[in-house]
Amino acid sequence: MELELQDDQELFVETTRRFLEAESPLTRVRDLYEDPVGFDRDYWRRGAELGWATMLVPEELGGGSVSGAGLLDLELVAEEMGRTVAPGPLLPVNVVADTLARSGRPDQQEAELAGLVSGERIATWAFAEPSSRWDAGGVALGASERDGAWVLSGTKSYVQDAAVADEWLVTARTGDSLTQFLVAAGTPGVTVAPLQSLDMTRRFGDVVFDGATVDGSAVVGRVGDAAADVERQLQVALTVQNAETVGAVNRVYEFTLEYAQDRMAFGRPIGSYQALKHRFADMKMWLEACNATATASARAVQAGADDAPKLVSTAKAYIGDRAPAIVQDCVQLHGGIGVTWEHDLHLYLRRVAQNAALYGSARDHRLRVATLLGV
Amino acid sequence: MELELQDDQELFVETTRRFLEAESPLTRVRDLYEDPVGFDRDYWRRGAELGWATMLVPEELGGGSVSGAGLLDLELVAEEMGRTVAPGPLLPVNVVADTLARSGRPDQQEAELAGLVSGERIATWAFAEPSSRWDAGGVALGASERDGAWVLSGTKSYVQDAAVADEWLVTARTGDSLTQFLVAAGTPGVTVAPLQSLDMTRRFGDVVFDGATVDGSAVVGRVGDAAADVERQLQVALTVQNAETVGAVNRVYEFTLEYAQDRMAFGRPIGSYQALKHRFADMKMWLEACNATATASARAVQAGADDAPKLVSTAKAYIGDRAPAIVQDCVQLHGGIGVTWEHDLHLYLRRVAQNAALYGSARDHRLRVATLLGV
Amino acid sequence: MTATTDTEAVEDVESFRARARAWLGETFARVDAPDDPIGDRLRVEGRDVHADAERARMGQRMLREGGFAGITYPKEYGGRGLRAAHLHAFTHEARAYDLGGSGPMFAMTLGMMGPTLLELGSDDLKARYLPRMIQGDDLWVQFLSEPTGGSDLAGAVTRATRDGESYVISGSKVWTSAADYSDFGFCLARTDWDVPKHRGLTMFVVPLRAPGLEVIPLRLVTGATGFCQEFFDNVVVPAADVIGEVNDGWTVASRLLVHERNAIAGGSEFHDMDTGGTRADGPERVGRRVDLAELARARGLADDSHSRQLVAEADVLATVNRQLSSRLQTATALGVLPPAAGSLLKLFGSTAHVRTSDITMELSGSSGVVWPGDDRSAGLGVDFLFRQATSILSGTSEIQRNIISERVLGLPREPAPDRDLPFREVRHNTMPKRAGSE
Amino acid sequence: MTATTDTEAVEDVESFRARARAWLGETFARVDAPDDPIGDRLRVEGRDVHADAERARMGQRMLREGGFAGITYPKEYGGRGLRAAHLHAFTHEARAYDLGGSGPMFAMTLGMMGPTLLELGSDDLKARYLPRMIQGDDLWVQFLSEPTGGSDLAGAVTRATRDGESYVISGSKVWTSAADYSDFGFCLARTDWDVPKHRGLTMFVVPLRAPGLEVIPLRLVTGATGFCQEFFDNVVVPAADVIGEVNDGWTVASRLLVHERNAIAGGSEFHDMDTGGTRADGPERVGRRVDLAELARARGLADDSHSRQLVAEADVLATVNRQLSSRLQTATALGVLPPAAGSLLKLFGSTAHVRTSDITMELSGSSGVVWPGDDRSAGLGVDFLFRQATSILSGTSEIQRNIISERVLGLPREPAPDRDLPFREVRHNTMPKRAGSE
Repeated sequence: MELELQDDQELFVETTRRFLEAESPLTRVRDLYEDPVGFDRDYWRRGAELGWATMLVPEELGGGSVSGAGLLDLELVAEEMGRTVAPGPLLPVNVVADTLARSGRPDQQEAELAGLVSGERIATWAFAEPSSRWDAGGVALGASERDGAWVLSGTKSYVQDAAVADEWLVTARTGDSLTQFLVAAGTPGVTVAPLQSLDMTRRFGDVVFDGATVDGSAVVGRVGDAAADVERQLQVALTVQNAETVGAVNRVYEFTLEYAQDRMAFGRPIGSYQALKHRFADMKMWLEACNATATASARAVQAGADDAPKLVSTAKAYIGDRAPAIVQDCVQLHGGIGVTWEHDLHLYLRRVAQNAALYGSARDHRLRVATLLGV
Repeated sequence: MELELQDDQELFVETTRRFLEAESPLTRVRDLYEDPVGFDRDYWRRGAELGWATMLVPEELGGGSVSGAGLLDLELVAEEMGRTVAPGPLLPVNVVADTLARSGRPDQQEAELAGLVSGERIATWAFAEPSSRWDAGGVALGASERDGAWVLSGTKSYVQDAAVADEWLVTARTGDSLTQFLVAAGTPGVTVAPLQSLDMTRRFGDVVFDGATVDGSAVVGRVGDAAADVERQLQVALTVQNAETVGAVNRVYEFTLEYAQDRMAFGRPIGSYQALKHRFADMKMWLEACNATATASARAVQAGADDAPKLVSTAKAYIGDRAPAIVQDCVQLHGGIGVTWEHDLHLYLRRVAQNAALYGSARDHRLRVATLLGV
Repeated sequence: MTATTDTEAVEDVESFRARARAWLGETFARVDAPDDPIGDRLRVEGRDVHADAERARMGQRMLREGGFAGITYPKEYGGRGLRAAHLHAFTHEARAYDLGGSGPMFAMTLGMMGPTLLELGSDDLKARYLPRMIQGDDLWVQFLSEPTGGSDLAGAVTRATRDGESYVISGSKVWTSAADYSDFGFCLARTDWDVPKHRGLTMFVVPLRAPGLEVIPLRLVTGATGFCQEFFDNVVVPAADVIGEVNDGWTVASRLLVHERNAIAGGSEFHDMDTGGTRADGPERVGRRVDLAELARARGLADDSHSRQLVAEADVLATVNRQLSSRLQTATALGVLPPAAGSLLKLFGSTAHVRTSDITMELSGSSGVVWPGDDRSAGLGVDFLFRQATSILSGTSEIQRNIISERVLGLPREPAPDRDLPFREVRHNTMPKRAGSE
Repeated sequence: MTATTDTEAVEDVESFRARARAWLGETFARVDAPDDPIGDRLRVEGRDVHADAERARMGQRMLREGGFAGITYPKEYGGRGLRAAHLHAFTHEARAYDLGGSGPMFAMTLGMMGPTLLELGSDDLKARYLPRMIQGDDLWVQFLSEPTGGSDLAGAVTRATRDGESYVISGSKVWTSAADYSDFGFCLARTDWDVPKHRGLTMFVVPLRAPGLEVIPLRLVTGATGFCQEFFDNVVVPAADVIGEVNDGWTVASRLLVHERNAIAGGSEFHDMDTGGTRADGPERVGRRVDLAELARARGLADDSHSRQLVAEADVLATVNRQLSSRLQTATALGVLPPAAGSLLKLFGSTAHVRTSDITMELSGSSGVVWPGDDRSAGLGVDFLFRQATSILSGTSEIQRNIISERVLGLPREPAPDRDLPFREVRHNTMPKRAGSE
């Protein structure tokens, strides 16, 4: 996806790719369909050893990235994981680690980051709710202070790896503003209800807070001041998600193009039919555009550019529309085999379709772009 | 468009077609581009002799149709006029004649219908306003009663043949309800401002009512009771418009298909390239669907079916989207010549694009369908 | 063409309709939405297809007993010898009744294989099999597609070798609906490899429980089944069970395809699944029928103009699909369009399904890809996985576009390097090895 | 490849940029949106193109005097002998200034014809013409397309017949932008009819005021002009004015097309119209730039979610277009994609333009097709008439898709029955008769 990599990045990508090929072949992904967790904790720990959870954490807090531009390195890992529809909590762990590194208190950083970075512990972001709005305005779960502690009531939904996480980073409404809390699994008054998911391995849950009480030390950042953190979390999440989607579609396109060159119909390779050739041309165009907008928005987020909010939403609006369309056309180009369980296409289609809908659909992000355009 | 015609209808279509070929060739349409009226009154009179304005008027009022199903005969004429992008006030004259025949008082029918039917007089429907809403809710022009007379204030826009019409049938707001008035050209307090139009020959105007006073006898139907008439007027207008659009696109498709069979590129007819063949196949599918929905909705309107409002809007929603798309793809298939003034394609594109936008766009009619679906 | 002779006195359609109405009312229970075991099976795991088949056979037997089976089939084969108008009248009346799913379940048998047998089968084959079809004894399937063939049905590499008074068939077929509970199949196999591909094929009757024939249900992306793959390992059939002539199997296959298209377009004279328009969003539709207006309301989008337009757009497509179906029936009946125009409807249905599937995904948003409960196929996103099926099965949209452009519009045919070559010289795909075989 | 030799000392880019910035500020007036006489002309009737050309020539002359013309051209032809980086730096700085429209007006001359002449022209031709281009004396055009040829440029039927030391050219060319005010043209003509089409063409330098050459502005659907058709009636040119070799004109044309694609993709090393992204919605964009957010507000649609999405969708396409342009420049520079990948950008720009045009029509509604005032081209619907132009001119989208699939993706080439036939045996279109000729 990124065209120019530093030597260190090349090596990093290569290491990750080899690890995924060995540890997460598509046969393994299929096996995990029956697994309630959807990934193996040891696999994740060994991935973390490669640096999958360190990239947004500064070196002085135990993290570090190969290029110095952590989000761009994270983008590379996400793309590789998309290429193999790999399992694992890459997105939620990195979002939480990033927030703690930027806004956490030193004692929180001390307590949490080492475990996240090493892959021993898993944290996830509990943001969206059953309304499935993916913006700050959709946060209804309330937190109220009582004697220095906070009482949380409401339901978080679409929480990735909710059941397996050691902590949830919960975005709550405190009056007119937002506050975030780091809540440990097992806190009384909190229950997790697993949800079904289109993806083969990615698991989600509702996290229900029924007057759960947390200590004041659970607040991340300042009370009532989480808006900027939430915007940053969305940007990081979308960057990871877009990269993963683009990686998946790049891979699907590659093997579909190969198939069209090999598969014969009426004595000719199907890739020699002009109607199909032109569709491959269109898909290549969309795909390069997906790659272009994913990398451009990642760079903007990495740089903290003023237009990062718009570019991230632009990328999601474009990729969210085009990526499922490309994969579906690849299904069509495969013919009947493409709608069978035995073919790997659906593993990709599941991931790509799910990504299109979560963290805001193309539609949601177009509306955000419109708002940013003043209309 | 209609697949099964009665013998009388066949003859009627044939007569109309021959008349249009002789009296309104495309060279004449081009000449009329410079004409402020956009059609020749004598041409219209002679068209009316063929029955172009009688079809929605019962025989006892001096009208009559060849098949007994006047709207379906009108549909046939509209289609032929579409095929030749012919000029003339077919739509507004028939809408007004229909309203007078159904809701006019005998003295109004006596005074007006003979002139309309013979083509001597021209009437038009002044409904939409600068807000360009094409529903009853968009009528803001107010009429208030004063001493048995009515005072009209407001602006009608998008009024076809506004400047040349002898009468305007004006839809006005009277409190919470609508009332229609037949207002003669030259009434003091009424001015017409010509508008520019995309079509080569079709002219429109704003009609501005600045406290214009008309006699109580100008009311058509009952005061405050025009809602059903307005719905009927929209249905008739859309039936004519859809038929005309479909006729135009049928013709464009025919000559484009011929062109593709004749035109050579790289030693082969361009129609032998699979990518183009498939587009011709798609267009044929859309075109048959346009024909299907146009005729089905016309039959529903003719029959006064309960679902006529939904079917008319369905037809416009479908045709309003597909028709310009088909014509534009025909432009593409012609290559460079297709964007020159000298080629006839733009005469059709102008008509089709204009029809798509007037009397409610595809979008407007989808919203109407949604309302009828209860959402 | 109908199966009656003009010399016979034929019952008036309206009187027939009245009889049918009365009989249906006495015999069957009324239902709101008739069961569609075939469509349903593509989505739902674990449906008991053998029970479905048994119920359908029973329904068909009751039709036979009531004198309403094989309405347009000749009397000599157990039909009623009536006209298409009678058939359509009966189907219209029958819509509201639970006929045990016999309509969809016998659609292939009586709408495709029966008519083809009637046209091209030997007297012996017709006498042996048609009465059993009509009285609900046997369900039939077609073995045309092959794993190596894709859209190129005439490129079949399943081989049939003459051995005395028998043929021995080996190879594989795929995308057979209903093979796991049916009784007989039309099987297209290559009998001559030294002539061009269309001229070396023969069509055989194959009993589905013949030794050496293995039927494996195919698991779909949705997790459900609904189609099968078959492996033929030296399956022996009598030479007398050839339909039509040896090496003229392509003629038989072509007729099958014509009858299939007619059945899809609702224009079959032999079996009319539904003239009432309930299959109007495409006979090839699979997946749930979703009330999009309700979905939009449930998702809080009822006041959102974009979502309202999406709901309307899907409705517009369904309405226009019905209108197009009706128009094309008239157009082909009048000869305004050739029979191949059925491809226009197939293509419309497929593309409308694609768009409607996208609209459903958009309206369902996050809830389409993550959902509560225990059912892994409950999410609307699961239907989206199968979106392309209608554009692939029974002839891909690409093939439909070829047919339309060449046979409806008269544009030049695609260059086909294999058309005149002896088949053994044609480049074709190789059969993937079966796990465990050899 | 740049036009400098490595032995020379080259000015540092940043110091060059600083000099340029200072000089530009002293020499030219600042502008918000630089004039685009070429794009504007396609929409607006009656623009004085000769005045435009004069202003552009003047602008180019000032660049030459300031030492900023022909930045990457060799010094011996009046250039500066610098590198692409200097060129891009200069263009970036120059964006904010009124250079008399010399950027777009000299784009073909210095971005396509100049580089091709430099690569393939004789020393004599280079010495004669390159300095005049660089110092703003001459504007050049290309005569490639023909009325009978469409996309098939190598199927040219304009003939050039040898007559002593001259060639005599007869035929017609079309879609020539700028021919009505320019000075010289590259003209592709057939010199051998007995060889396959690519091997019988020759490229000539033709002065636009040569006797027998008639240039007619072509009226477009919008009512405006902007392209010309030319009629060659025995136009005599010296045999020395052949570019490249006789019968090797296709090589010259191919280089022209490569330079054109580079110029469009913003990747030209010789003339850089705009690296700043202001042409981001497609260099081939024609028609007004409409502020869609403003249009939505003006039409009362600012609260309508559907309209807001349309506004955003157009903005997304424009943004992604810029991002794609930048990505493809990098990809081709790194060799990750072949030069033909420029077609991806052309295609993206064209399809984005189509969609944006549709969005504009939808947002403008009735007001796009009926509007007040005296101006017959004021309605946004007039731009819609010209929607396909960007998908047709400079290589249709169909040709781009062929190029991408064959040269970027490596899929098999289309069968071309004319490729190896002697040209006189190839089926081609016949030239329409000119009114009044013969």
